Amino acid sequence: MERCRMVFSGSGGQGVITAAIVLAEAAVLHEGLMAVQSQAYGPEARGGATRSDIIIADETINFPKVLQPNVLVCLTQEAYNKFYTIIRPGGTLITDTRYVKTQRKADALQKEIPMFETVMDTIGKPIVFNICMLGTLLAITEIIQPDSVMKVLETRIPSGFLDMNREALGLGMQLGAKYK
Amino acid sequence: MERCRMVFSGSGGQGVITAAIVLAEAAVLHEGLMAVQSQAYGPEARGGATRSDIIIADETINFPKVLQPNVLVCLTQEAYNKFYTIIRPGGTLITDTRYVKTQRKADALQKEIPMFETVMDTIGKPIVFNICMLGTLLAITEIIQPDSVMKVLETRIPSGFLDMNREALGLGMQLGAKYK
Amino acid sequence: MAIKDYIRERFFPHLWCPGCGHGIVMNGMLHAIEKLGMSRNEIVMVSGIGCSSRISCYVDFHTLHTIHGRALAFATGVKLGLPELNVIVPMGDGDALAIGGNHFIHAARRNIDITAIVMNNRVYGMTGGQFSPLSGYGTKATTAPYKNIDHDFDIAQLAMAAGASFVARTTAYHVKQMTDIIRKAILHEGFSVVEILTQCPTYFGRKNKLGDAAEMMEWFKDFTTPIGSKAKKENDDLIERGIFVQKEIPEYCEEYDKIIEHAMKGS
Amino acid sequence: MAIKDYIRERFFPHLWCPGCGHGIVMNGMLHAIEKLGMSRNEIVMVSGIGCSSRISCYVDFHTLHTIHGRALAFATGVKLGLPELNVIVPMGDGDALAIGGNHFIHAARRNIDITAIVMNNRVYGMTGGQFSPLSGYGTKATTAPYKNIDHDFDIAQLAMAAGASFVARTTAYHVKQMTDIIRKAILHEGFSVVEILTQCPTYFGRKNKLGDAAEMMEWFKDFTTPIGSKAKKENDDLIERGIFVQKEIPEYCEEYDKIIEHAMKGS
Amino acid sequence: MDKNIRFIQGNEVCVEGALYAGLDFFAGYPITPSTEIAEHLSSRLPRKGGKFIQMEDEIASMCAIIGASLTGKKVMTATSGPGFSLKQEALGYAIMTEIPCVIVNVQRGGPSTGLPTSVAQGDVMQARWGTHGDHAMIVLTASNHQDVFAITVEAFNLAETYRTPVVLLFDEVVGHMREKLVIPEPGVIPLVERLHTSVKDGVDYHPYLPREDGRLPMSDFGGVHRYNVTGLFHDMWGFPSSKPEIVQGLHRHLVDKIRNNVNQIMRYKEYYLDDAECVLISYGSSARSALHVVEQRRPRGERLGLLELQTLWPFPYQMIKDKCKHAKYVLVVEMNAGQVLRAVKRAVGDPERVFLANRVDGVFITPTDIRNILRIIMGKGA
Amino acid sequence: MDKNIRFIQGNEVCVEGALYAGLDFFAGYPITPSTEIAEHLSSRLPRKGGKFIQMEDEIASMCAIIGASLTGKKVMTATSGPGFSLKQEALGYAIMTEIPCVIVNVQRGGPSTGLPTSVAQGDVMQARWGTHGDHAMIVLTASNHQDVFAITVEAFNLAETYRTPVVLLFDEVVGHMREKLVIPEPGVIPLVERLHTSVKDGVDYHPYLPREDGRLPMSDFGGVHRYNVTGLFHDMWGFPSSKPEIVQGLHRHLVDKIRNNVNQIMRYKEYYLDDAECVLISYGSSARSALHVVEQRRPRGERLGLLELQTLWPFPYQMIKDKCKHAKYVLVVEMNAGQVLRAVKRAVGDPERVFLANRVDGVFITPTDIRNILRIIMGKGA
Amino acid sequence: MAKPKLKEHRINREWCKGCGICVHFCPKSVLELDEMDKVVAARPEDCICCKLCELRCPDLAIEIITAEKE
Amino acid sequence: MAKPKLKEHRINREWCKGCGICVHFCPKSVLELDEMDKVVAARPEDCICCKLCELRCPDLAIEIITAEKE
Ligand SMILES: Cc1ncc(C[n+]2csc(CCOP(=O)(O)OP(=O)(O)O)c2C)c(N)n1
Ligand SMILES: Cc1ncc(C[n+]2csc(CCOP(=O)(O)OP(=O)(O)O)c2C)c(N)n1
Ligand code: SF4
Ligand code: SF4
Ligand code: SF4
Ligand code: SF4
Ligand code: SF4
Ligand code: SF4
Ligand SMILES: [Mg+2]
Ligand SMILES: [Mg+2]
Repeated sequence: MERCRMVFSGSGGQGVITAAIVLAEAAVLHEGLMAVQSQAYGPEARGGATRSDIIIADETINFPKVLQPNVLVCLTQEAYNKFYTIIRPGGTLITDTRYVKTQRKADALQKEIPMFETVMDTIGKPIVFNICMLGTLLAITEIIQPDSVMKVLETRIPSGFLDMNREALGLGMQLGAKYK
Repeated sequence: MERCRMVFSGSGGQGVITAAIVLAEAAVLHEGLMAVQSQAYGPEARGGATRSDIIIADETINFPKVLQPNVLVCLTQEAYNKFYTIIRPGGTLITDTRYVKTQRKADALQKEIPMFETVMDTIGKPIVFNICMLGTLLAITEIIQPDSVMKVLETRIPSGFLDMNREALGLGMQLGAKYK
Repeated sequence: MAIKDYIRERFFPHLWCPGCGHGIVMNGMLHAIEKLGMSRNEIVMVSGIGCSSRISCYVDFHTLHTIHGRALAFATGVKLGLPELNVIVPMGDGDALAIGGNHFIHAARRNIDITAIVMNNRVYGMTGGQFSPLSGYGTKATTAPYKNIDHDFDIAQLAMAAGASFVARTTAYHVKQMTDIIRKAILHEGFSVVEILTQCPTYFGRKNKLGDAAEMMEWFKDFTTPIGSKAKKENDDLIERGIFVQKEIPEYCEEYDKIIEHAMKGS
Repeated sequence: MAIKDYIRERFFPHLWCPGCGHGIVMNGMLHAIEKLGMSRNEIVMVSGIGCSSRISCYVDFHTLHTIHGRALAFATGVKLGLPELNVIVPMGDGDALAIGGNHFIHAARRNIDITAIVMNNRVYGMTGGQFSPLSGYGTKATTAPYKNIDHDFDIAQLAMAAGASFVARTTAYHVKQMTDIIRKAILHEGFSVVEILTQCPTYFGRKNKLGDAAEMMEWFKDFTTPIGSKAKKENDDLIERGIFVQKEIPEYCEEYDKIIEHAMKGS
Repeated sequence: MDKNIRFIQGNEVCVEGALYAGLDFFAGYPITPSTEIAEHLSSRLPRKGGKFIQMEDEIASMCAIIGASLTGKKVMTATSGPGFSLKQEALGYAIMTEIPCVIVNVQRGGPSTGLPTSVAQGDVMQARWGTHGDHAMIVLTASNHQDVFAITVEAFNLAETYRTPVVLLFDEVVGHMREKLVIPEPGVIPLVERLHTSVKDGVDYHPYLPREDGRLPMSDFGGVHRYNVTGLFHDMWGFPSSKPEIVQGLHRHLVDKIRNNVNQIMRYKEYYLDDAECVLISYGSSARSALHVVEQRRPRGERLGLLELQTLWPFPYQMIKDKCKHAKYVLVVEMNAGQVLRAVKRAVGDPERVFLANRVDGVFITPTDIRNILRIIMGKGA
Repeated sequence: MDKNIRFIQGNEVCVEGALYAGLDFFAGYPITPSTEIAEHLSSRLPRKGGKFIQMEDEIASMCAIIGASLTGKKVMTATSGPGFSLKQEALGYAIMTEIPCVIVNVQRGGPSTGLPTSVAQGDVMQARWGTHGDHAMIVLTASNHQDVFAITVEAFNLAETYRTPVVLLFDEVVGHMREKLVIPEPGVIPLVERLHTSVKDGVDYHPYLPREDGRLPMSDFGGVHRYNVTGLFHDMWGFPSSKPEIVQGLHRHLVDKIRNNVNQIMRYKEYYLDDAECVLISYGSSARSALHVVEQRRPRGERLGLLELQTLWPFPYQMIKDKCKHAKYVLVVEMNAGQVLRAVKRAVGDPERVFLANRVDGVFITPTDIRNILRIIMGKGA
Repeated sequence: MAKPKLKEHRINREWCKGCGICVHFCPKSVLELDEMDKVVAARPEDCICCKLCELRCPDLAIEIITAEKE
Repeated sequence: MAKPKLKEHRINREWCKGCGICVHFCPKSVLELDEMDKVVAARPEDCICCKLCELRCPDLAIEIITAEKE
């Protein structure tokens, strides 16, 4: 496979870091791939835009940071404003329509997707927004199987919440398929 | 003048360190000489034999310690036992008859002098034993003037005690003259 | 001067989480200073490291943001260096009483004229929610996943036993009392300690299922009572609020001035 | 076993000055241990640095002579490492309450089963007579040539405020009481503090013109009184002797064992 | 899915390594970016009957692990910059008393509070020289999770073998990033256990008399041998002594037991060194960027190689000299002002061919940063 | 008798020097062999209206002097080994915040409690590298009372000039011995006073913006300029920043202000170097033994010379290289395992001609010790 | 002292973090969070100018501006 | 308990530092310092075996050896 470099960005409460970890962990544990995940710490991360870097590849990853992501996800305006310039030319930029108004500048496939809206309309719980985002991403990039993500979620989430997460992931997959 | 290296030794309460400082200070402040004084610190010094090194010379003194003293004063048996071997061949070894029983071994002029006894008989105060010792030493070595020592004592001792100290110094001078 | 004149507006909005009690303490402190009509140049604020300690960046005084736990030692140098300055030391519970406990009791013992304001959120906020010496037996924290077996200090008791001449406690809910007590503490000549229970909804609240900031403040309302109240006698679990001690004993810098006077005469 | 069997005779006579009260404390401690009939292998003595701390070289237990002020932190490691050991920590007033004050209050707060014996001679003996946090206002010392303006701690008050579950005070004069209290302190399960006023004739005595060792001990006789005595009511300057507090509260190592039990079940 | 495969942060890897090595006792005080080590251990240790204690500060933490080590426990503490500075006095005590323990310093930007959440490698010299008085130190590091695991186990092994504190010097990137770790089955990495004395009860035991092979058997507190432990210079029974011959003997012993075993202690990895014209020397997370450059450039025919140091102290001067013998250029890649650079210069002999690619602004050093320097030194223009 | 002549201990000479330099504020905690400094100052400072405070420990002492310095005072603390280790975190704070202060370390035998009352020079490397994170340090020393006085004054001058902590690294022999001191009249040694900003009230003052000449004017707490002081990386107003360019700028500044001024900071003395075949390099009390040997052997035609270092850090590499250019042998004389030796080896370039005469057993190094080594290296047989 | 009369709830929307403390504790339920989680004075007419909202705001984001009633 | 009968004042002259504490506090003035400043039992017949000297000696230099009286 080709090395995939991703950046997930958003605000503290949106669970972008969890999504990043789940994705990378799924790749490593259930698909035999290599992955590195890292994230911004520090006071800036508390108030402003959180960021997590993920690299997935089928061989050793040395340099662990993402300078120019193939895939950039921005879930807040602030995150978008801060990061949209780093997208790798020709990469995929995924934004959420509820939170982000894009400026058509990046040399990238820009996908504005109503993920939040869909989650709220269908499930009604903002807490699975990040999992829906993961589903969307998986549908678009096909980087790993959604099943692998579900296996990770099974070890992390109280069983009572699993169905809701599965639903959110599926919702994302459907959305992603539309915007592919 | 020739460089004079001295070691005063005894037990904590006997004032050998004070005597050493007074002597060296007198040489520096009142006779224009150079002097270095140092002493042993540490737990050993608390219980056992105290030691102070003095070097007096008319030129810069670099190495500040005394390895082989020209003049060694021992005021306790323990001090004598510990230090008598370091005397410079041909040097002067002064001991107090009350406290020290010498073994005739050192290649030195051994002077066993009843300093303590004389002080107690004449003045009756053990506190000036060390000053009497200084007087004895000055008479034997003639290294500096007793007046210079008195000048130092004047700055260090409450005036009420000066006479007693002067007397002890004189007593020592007389004793020293006898044993010269 | 208005409250806004005492702050460095360019650093706002500040870094504290939504609903963090530290902001309420800052608010109350500024109101107290405003009431005292103090000028910004006569106040030095010395802080350590922690969420609470970040306050020194936000207020427009002479500000000294030091190292974790040592603020009172720095403050002692500032105060003794220039006793005419008003030295205020806002501290976190960890800062003041974990790593900084020794400086705390010694500043109290010396009775040096410094105002220590302990922002007690019962957790290490800055480092992400570990238990502190104030968390209390049975609470949870990132380093107490089963439950905390460390007993907690009673800050007021400790300060009094160490010798502090002004000791008080209030909460982020009781803002009027807070302002009033801080004002008195600043006026007091000697070491003054004001413990203020504040909420850290992000860590202490979440880990211990205490709800949001407002709910944590409700707790302060419900589980505290004025010193010596009847309610306290009926329910010893209630935490007392108010001024525990306020007494005149020789202040360190003044005593030192006497030493100088004496020494200068002597020499 | 006889007292002599508890010591390392080859290091005697010891290094302490003639009449130093630290020797009396050692004597009393050995008598207490002898009465308890403890074996030498079940005792660990942990000390810091100071004249008082040198005691660990003289007694034939497992002995850990550490660094200045930190003995209780080392002792905490030893105790939690092997809770079945009896850990005794003799400390100087400087060691325990100047540099070591924080470890002192935190060990008290945790209520870990360690016996801290504070040999309070009100001075830094080892370094040659500087004032300590126990010297007291108005005393003299090599670093207080005019007079000391530092107030002193009340060790017992501080220990209690910090959470110690056994707190007592006695003096080098009251040797029978001393032995008895040390025995009880060792038996107590939890953090116990025994403050023992001891004389340093070499520095504190000389600088403050208090006479020789015996005269300093006379002072202990004359200026102390049993806790709550009538004499105390009449003369508040008297220092109280006896056991201030002795209570059962959860001990740290036992609590930790419960955590282990719980965690092992959970996993 | 293999249950031994984990996807975790470097700090947690360190925890796994320590537990694998037999860690029983941890004392610490939270500080970014090392805190996760304490957090994980607070939950993991009691599950295996071990002890976790959060002390009042870093000094107390260091003291507590030394105390616990004397009861026969394998012990560790973890901190970063400011806390590591605070531990220096007690660290010296562990050196002097020869008590096995492991100290983790997950470095952050310094000096002082510096940049608590950014990456830096500025504590290399401090780890060697931070405490007062002559002494020797073992300081280890690693750049990826599998190595962090192995080197953590190694740290415990070396601590036991040489009866000495061992410092694990990680950095924020290694500590915080997540990647794959395969936990080896028990027994795969050999463990060095506490060497207990075979001296029987009633026979004189010398806690400070090295055996023929240089090792010093211990006896746990509570056992049949009562001895003394002191930070003063001491004789073979552990009692204070200021006799010059004893002082000198102990001083020598403390320094030589490390210095003379540099070949046993030395851990490193090499990549493409055989024919390397330019040897990159790096360690910790910066070695990842260095390796990235090497692997990227090799296919283009550039004869780059990487020597990744895992033992920083004792510094493997001779090994480095040998490895760099045929190199035209040596490029040290690190995130400080050149702390390993100076040792490498000393090692290679002719400092003129040694260069530095570094970064000191809190930003992780990139392959581009390294390539830029390479371009300059290899004369391809700035 | 000249009232300016004194016969006192080296520690008291340091007190006299500090008072001459304008010391106003001292905070300390007793420790052998530095305690006399505190003791004398407790009596001397209040006589001139200055302040002496005995804090609860060494950490608090270091913090207190930093606080007092910000009120415009000239400040000092004094300690030895263990206390110096404890001060490292706060020392780093003074470096980061650029606050002038003087720290005396009267060295004793180490590591750990070591030999509290014996002589050693084992803290040379620690003085340079003891705190975490990259930084630079000024470390001075002297071997006799007249120089101890002068170098103490110099320490205050350099602290003010470079807005930095300065370490005075003495040793037990220098600290405790008594010899003659002639106190210069006021004005004979020039003093550098606190440079106050000339920026007026209401105008933006930048506490961390160096002037053209590199100096940073200060404004005392309580004055008209309110600014922030923090141990975090910070901008020119003193407010925290993690912007890479600001971090890098401050990092550079902290290191370069010292490193680029090595020639201004360098103090040394030379004896008979002009034609020296063998250059002895020494410092502190061991330089006295070295000088003894040189002066004793010169009359016999042996071409010995002595280079006595007074500035230990920043290390004067170039100067040493120059001075040793024509020397056949270089012999470093020190009381540690060779800490200055390693820097000298680096300085002279060809380490083969550099030798060590040392002593690490708590005994003061003697002329005989040095002569024994000389005999060996000069090929006269062991 | 004259009873203060409300002139304005001065709200700094940039600074307000929507914690809801002022809303929760307002004795007259004057305040509400809007859909952007910023505070607004929904029922200003009920305000009794007790200023508790101002005093309790951790973000200094709300100020009660009064005109003194004669 | 049987009343103890004195057998011996066992004094370790090597350890005794002549501080005089035992002498000062002996209720029966049994003890004295000799000319070498070491303690001696000058009036052993007066000794009531209270052992206070033994307990108060900082140097463990004096021990009261008793034979239990029947
Ligand atoms: C020497 C040192 N140790 C540890 C830390 C890490 N640290 C920073 S703040 C803090 C505790 C914060 O808790 P508290 O003082 O209660 O303040 P809060 O954040 O809760 O307001 C810790 C442990 C540090 N900066 N320096
Ligand atoms: C870190 C450190 N600071 C200071 C010292 C010096 N020091 C040794 S013992 C001591 C104080 C001793 O006083 P105290 O604890 O009261 O014991 P005492 O000698 O009076 O029994 C001091 C300051 C030290 N050894 N280590
Ligand atoms: S973590 Fe807690 S203490 Fe820190 S800012 Fe957030 S709420 Fe406040
Ligand atoms: S100096 Fe004081 S405390 Fe130390 S041994 Fe002597 S009398 Fe005891
Ligand atoms: S001033 Fe009082 S009544 Fe008015 S909005 Fe604020 S809290 Fe409510
Ligand atoms: S209290 Fe302040 S920050 Fe919170 S909602 Fe009200 S105005 Fe906004
Ligand atoms: S046992 Fe009692 S009576 Fe007898 S000598 Fe001792 S103190 Fe005196
Ligand atoms: S108390 Fe002990 S040391 Fe003192 S005089 Fe009596 S026997 Fe000797
Ligand atoms: Mg807190
Ligand atoms: Mg004491």
